[in-house]
Amino acid sequence: MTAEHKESAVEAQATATRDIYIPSERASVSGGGRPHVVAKDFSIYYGDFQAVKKVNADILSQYVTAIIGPSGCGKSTFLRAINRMNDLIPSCHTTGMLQFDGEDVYGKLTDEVLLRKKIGMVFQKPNPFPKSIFDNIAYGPRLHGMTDRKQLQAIVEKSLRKAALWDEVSDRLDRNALGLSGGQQQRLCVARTLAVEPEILLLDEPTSALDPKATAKIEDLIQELRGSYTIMIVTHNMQQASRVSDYTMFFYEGELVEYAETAQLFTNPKDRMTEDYITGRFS
Amino acid sequence: MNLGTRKILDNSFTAVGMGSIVVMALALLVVLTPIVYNGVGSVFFTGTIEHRTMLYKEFGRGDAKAIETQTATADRYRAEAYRMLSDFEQEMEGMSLEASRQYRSKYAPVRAAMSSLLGPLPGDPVPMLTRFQYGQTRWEKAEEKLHNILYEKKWDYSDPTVMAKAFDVPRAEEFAGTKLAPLFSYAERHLADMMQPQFTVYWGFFTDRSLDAHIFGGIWPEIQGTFFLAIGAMLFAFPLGVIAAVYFTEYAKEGFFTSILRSANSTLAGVPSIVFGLFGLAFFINTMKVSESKSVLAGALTLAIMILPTIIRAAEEAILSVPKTYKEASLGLGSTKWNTIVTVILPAALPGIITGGIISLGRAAGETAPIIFTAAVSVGSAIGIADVFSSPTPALSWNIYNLASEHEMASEIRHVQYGMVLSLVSIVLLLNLSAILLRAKISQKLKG
Amino acid sequence: MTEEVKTDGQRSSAFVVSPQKRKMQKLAKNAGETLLLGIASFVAIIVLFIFFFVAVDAIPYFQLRGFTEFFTSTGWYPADEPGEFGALAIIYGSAMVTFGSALLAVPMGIAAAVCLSDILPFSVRQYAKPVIEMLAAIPSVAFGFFALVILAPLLQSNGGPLLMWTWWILAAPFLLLAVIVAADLLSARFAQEENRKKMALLLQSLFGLLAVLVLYVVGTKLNAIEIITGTNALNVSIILSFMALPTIVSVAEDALQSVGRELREGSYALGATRAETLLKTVLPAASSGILAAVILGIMRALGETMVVWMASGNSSHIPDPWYNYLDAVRTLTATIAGDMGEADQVTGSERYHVLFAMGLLLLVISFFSNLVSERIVVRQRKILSGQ
Amino acid sequence: MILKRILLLLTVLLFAPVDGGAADGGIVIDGSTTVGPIAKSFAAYFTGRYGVPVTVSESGSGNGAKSLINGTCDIAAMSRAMKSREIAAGATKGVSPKEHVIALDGIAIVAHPSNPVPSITKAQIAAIYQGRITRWNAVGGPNARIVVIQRESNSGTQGSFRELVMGKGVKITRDAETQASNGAVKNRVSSTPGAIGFLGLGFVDSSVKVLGVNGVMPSPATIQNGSYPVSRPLYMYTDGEPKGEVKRFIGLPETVDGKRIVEELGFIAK
Repeated sequence: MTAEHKESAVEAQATATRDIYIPSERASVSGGGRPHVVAKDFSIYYGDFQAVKKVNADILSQYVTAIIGPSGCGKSTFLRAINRMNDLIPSCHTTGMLQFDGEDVYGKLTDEVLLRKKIGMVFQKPNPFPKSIFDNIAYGPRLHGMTDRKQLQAIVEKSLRKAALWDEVSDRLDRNALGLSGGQQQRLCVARTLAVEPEILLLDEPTSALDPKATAKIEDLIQELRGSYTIMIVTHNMQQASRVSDYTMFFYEGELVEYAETAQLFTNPKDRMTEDYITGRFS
Repeated sequence: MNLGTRKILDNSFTAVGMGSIVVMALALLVVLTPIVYNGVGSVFFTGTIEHRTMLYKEFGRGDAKAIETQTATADRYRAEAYRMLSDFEQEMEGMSLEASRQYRSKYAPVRAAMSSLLGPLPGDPVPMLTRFQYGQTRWEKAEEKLHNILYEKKWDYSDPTVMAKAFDVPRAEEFAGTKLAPLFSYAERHLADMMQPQFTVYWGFFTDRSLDAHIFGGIWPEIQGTFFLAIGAMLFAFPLGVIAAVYFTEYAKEGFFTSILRSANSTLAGVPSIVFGLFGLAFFINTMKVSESKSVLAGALTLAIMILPTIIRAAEEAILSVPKTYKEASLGLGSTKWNTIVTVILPAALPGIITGGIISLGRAAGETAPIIFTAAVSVGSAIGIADVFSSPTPALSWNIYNLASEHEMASEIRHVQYGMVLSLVSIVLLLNLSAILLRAKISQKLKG
Repeated sequence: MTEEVKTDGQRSSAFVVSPQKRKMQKLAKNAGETLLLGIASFVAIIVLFIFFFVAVDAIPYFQLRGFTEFFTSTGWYPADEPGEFGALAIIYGSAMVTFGSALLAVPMGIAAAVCLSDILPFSVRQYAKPVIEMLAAIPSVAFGFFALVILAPLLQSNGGPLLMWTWWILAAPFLLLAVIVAADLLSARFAQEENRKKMALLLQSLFGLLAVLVLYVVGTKLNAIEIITGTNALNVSIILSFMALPTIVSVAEDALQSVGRELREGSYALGATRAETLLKTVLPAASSGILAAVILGIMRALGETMVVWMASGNSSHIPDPWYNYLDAVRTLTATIAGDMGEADQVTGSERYHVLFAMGLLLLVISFFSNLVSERIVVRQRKILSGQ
Repeated sequence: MILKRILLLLTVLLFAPVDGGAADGGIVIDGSTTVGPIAKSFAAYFTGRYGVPVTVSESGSGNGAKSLINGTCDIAAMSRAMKSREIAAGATKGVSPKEHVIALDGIAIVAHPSNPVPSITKAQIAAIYQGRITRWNAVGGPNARIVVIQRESNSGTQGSFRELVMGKGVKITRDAETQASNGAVKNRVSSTPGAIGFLGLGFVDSSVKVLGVNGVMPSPATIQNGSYPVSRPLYMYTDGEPKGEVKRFIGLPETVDGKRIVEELGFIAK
């Protein structure tokens, strides 16, 4: 065992003993509040490097959970682990348990394609396909076997309406999606994700590439969708986290340092590091 | 060193660089100019009545009435020349044995030159070979032939210790005083009347079959063979290459085996083309027996493995240039990997892949060495699509070599050779140009 | 969780599938990937096959005749009984035309690459690159045709004057430059500060006279040369250098581009001229990539068939004297193309197999050159990325 | 879209039936470049007359023999007789080559027209090709280097030349330039003042000067009566007795038309 190995092992032990606040059920959103995603001693490695260290947390259904933390703290990694997007990185592997609806996400019998259908994702940079707006939205439903044009049209409209984009693009569904503005593109991506009817929406810094106006629209959209989906959003922007989320997780160097109701975390952080971070003493 | 010298050195350095580029551009120009100039001459030239007659008789093309009237006019002028010939022949009958023998040996070349200008002379049997059935079809050649009639090229062999110099002897002097003497000035004056030169645009050059080993007619069999070979090669190499590129970019895990595969790819790219020919002969024909002997199939397969690495590289580059986010988005929507590749990545990479494909197509069309032993024949008619599995084919690249260096009348049919070279070069360059344009269009699109 | 049965996609959150289905999925995935791997390995298989099939037909030759004759004798009489299969002269011919083309193409190629990457403005570069690509795309048989039908007669009828003019055009500027530099250096070294200009002028005129003399004498000598045969090593070298140029330029340009701007800016900031920056900083940094470019270009020339077959004259002898580029030579590729006619694999004679032995030789050379150039490129990438 | 249209056009062009197409039951000829013109002209005549397609490859006599033995051609055109080794090889493959003489050919010794040497002896030719004589003045000509031009080793003409002029086992000098075909030899000789070469008589034209051998100029008469020393028959070989179309083709040299084709091409009908 190398020195590095030892060190990380020691650190991992330290993490395990840390007391993590796990939010209890709350009923402010109707039907919500059950643990939708549950992490138990969940760690993620890139080769030998432990990027996320033994996270224990319940993510509650129908709520918006924000993940904040300095860059490189493992927040995106954690988010991407939930729908197994990290599978794309060959050296990436996990330990511990991550459950979704009580089933092991990394279990032997998990079909990651079905999983991703249930857990949709929107990325940092708007990434519409170089196809028409219609085809972009219809891409998912088509994948899952829908061919009927009428049904597709209905879904496209519904998704675009949900994503608050319908009014802007309803007259040019056959145009190339790359012709839309950045904010529209990002909402298109949200609509595209909604079209496959996921239960969870993972938003990976969805506004970092957008201007303030477009950002506001996306934030409004998140508010709209709250209650219908379990939403997790990674963000650099603490104001955004406090504006849109019910719960906030603070990651630092791969550890889940603090997890609490948003209001509480921002006004009365328990951990010294959290306080330092939200007051901007380091970033 | 003082600053002035350094500046001079700097400028001369720049000049050397520029000079090299200019030299390359000049090289391109120097190579292409004669090819284009002479190649165009295979289609646009001043044709004689013989050319039109040949076209009408052999290919059934042309304005029958116009040809008839022109032939009549030409025949009128020719008749006069023929009359002089026969008058002289009669005159020789009456000469002394000695004089007649002397004239006879001088007369034979005149007659030969006449018939090579005007076609078979009256009284001659119709020649079996098409090449002798017509006179000169091209005006510039007709003018050369006239020179042969008017002058005898002689070499001064008087001093055997020096290389002889050539000199022309006007035949009019040699035959002075005979009934043949007026022929020479007559031929000179009425060459145009006898040949009826006319500016000709012979598009059939590209679409006609060849006649009598390319002495007349067009180069369609070669063009078709080239297309068969190149497209055949693409049919094999393109799907394989794209799939292999997908594997390399999307599935291969970095490791010993993958690095071996990559090395193999670049090795294949560096194999000399003649070795592909050897391999094609040893493997496809002698071992696999894909066909009894040379065939389009064997040639296309050989060319396919030759262009495979180029296609793989181009496709790899194209796939790698597709933004990773597309893939993430598609997978995030619950698409399978394969589905993502087929519906998102390949369509986005398609222009790049096609660009690579087009360049490879050009390369396959232009290569000669791999098809020498596997597919090419010197003379053959255009083959049907059904014969590609068993028949060899003529092809532009091979027949350029063949006509330029093996044909018995190589220097007589330079225009055909140039026409073939121009066709091949244009096919390849047009393909490349369209690839370049396509690429430029894509990069513009990517920039927004 | 209620008693829901774990069957395919029944439950609302059913991303977990039955073991059978998972197994099938895995199997299908593996099968698919294996198929892809199979197709991708096709390339490797072909390479193996090429080596194998060429070697299988080459080895009998060495079994029958050993290695000594092939590599040391110049007697090439494959049709005789018994035949002589000395390939030394042919290997030498290949080396000679390859070297000749490299001599022309390498400096020109590197200069053009430098020009493309550092000197020309982007707008010109956009047009220059396609020109180079066009040069690369012209089929070799067209070059061969040009060499045979146009260049060879030209060399034969006007060889001397052509050589002279080329000499003047190429040598005059370089000699002039050398004169200026030499005068500058010497005067800086030996003269006092105040005399320097005078001294430089004196030296310049002195050296200048000398240079003109050299130019004239060599020029006259060249002018007097009578090229007996136009299909010779020089002709082929010139044409092959055209064909190798695009490869060298494009690979070398990539290498130069991969040297970052920082390096260049560092040098300029110290007051270096462009030439000094490029020669002393950029070119050394890109040297391994340029070496790879040179190797690839040389391979192109070595492997070319049609041009050498049509225009090298095909005499299987070592020219006399050995550096005589105006003599006809014969190369490996042309021998294979030309002699395969007698390729008598039926009786399995040496004649057939010796050609495959030549093919194997070419194959081995190209394989190792490729390996070397690949290694070089990888190393260059590592150096530049600071590992 | 434009691309699509071009592709469509190309497809139509490519598969459009041009001059009959199908080569079913056609005759495949492979072999000598010397016999090439005869084979090609016969092919054109035969196709025109009987509608049977004929393809001709000119890859050298040796290659023709090989192809016949391998069963990859119907007729091997050869400018030399088949060697015993080749016949033996054929036997192992169940092919029994049958010889047909189709014409006679003189091998003309040619030089550049500017060369004043009128005639040369067989011994001198042999000496030149062995590299023992390297300058024209040794044979009564000017003081110039002799550029020796020979044929590729697969050439039947070269085989015949060596046998007829140089004798068995005598080697041609390595300095000799090698050309792949009769046409190439003619081109080289006609453009190179110091050159000497040998050609099938059918390829000779005014661009080269024919040298007499032992004082005899090659002509149909001197070749037929045997006074010109460097002449040989030209052959076509078939596998066993020819049948059907092949038989008809092989019979061409016996016909009046066939004889005339041979003569028009400059060869000597048998």
